[in-house]
Amino acid sequence: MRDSPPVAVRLVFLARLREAFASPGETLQLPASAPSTVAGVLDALRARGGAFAAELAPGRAVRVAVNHELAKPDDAVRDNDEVALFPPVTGG
Amino acid sequence: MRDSPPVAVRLVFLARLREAFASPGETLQLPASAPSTVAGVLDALRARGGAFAAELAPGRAVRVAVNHELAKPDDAVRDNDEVALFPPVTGG
Amino acid sequence: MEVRIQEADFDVGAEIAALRKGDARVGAVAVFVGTVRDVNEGDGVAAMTLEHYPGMTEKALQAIVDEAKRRFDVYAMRVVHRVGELAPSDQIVLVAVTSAHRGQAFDACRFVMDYLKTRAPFWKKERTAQGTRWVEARASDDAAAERWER
Amino acid sequence: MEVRIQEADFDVGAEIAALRKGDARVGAVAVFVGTVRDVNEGDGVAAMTLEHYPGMTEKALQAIVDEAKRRFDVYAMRVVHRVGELAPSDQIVLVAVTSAHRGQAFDACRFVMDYLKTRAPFWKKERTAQGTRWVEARASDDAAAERWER
Repeated sequence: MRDSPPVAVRLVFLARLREAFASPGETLQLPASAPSTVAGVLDALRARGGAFAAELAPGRAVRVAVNHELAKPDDAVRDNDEVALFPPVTGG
Repeated sequence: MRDSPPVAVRLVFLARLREAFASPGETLQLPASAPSTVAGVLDALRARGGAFAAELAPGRAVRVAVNHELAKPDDAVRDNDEVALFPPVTGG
Repeated sequence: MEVRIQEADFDVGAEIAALRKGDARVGAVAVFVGTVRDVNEGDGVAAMTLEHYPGMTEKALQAIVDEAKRRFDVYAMRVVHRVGELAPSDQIVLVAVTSAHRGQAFDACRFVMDYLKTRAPFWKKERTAQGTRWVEARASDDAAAERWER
Repeated sequence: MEVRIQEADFDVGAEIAALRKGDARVGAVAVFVGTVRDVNEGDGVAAMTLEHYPGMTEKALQAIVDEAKRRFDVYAMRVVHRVGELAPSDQIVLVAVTSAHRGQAFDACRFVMDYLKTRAPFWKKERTAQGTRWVEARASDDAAAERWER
């Protein structure tokens, strides 16, 4: 257990993930044991099992944006950040 | 002197060359001693001196088309061919 | 506006005219228009829905345009991307660039499209005779974007 | 007509629409428009005259289009080139290409422009404050065309 303050992020699910999770988003309270990173958020979601475990399984291509900027697994997330999860983009 | 039949080509002068030669073109009877090639035509014109010698001097960039196809110095010219002389193109 | 996201169609001629207007330095205009194909992955496409991520989309496109301006010697750029319901032959995206010379205009236009295809948050969902499906990203698009990193 | 030479101006939007018309296979349209710059080689350009070689010009442009169709996977192409008197900002040339995918459309469009710049018999004469002068060919245009030979 760590002493860092609690971190809650505003999740946004887009495109296929919005449909798979049957939700446009939610607020996620990161477990106190989880690192405050993009990877920590993904791990917390995978731990739920079901569609979350399936869609976010290692090897599935998932992109993450933190506050509208593309982010990598090690990038930090802070309290109240907007964290969006989506498949590789297909516009243009 | 050779026995080949006489060769006359229809010269077309374009752009800067039309102005330098003060003519849109003419019919040129190749000298019997001249090779029936693009180079032969250019040599015959250079031999006139003046603007022809200046504009067609070795090192000046001159393009030649025979019957509307870009041609090289060794390409043959035949009787009644249309032989156009012009500077490098600058369209587009 | 250099970047626009809209449901409405756009007029390519009018967009180009607006981009060029009043700038007689321009010698080259490179334009790309992406359109809905009636066949994808071998299946007939009856309709398409374009979803995006409001809030991020504008920023992502503007960042791509700004990067293109840093890399290439261009005067003006414009990106218009549609969202919502589209039919085959409909216009999806416009990228237009003005420059003094064609090489820079072509490069900047292609750069924007290659980055847009891999970094701008749009997703296509197709309706075919077999039902609806999300379009899968192409490895060739990643490769095209990576060419600019070398 | 895939190739046109004319004194009149052209309507980019209408040309693109005509090129795409009825072909829902198209997913990519690449377009280039060349325009008269008001400055060249450091001097102000008041007007320009475009001369060509009637009879050869159409054949040269068609040969370039045919070669592009052999090299690239494209559906339709159009080249329109103006001749006669032009002013700064006037449109000079249009090249438009349709394809299923953007890479082939961009490549074919750029190929046609690069070859046109070195192989199509057009010549520009500029009017500046110092009088009229024939525009000199650029070494960079030869280099651009030669890239396609490698």
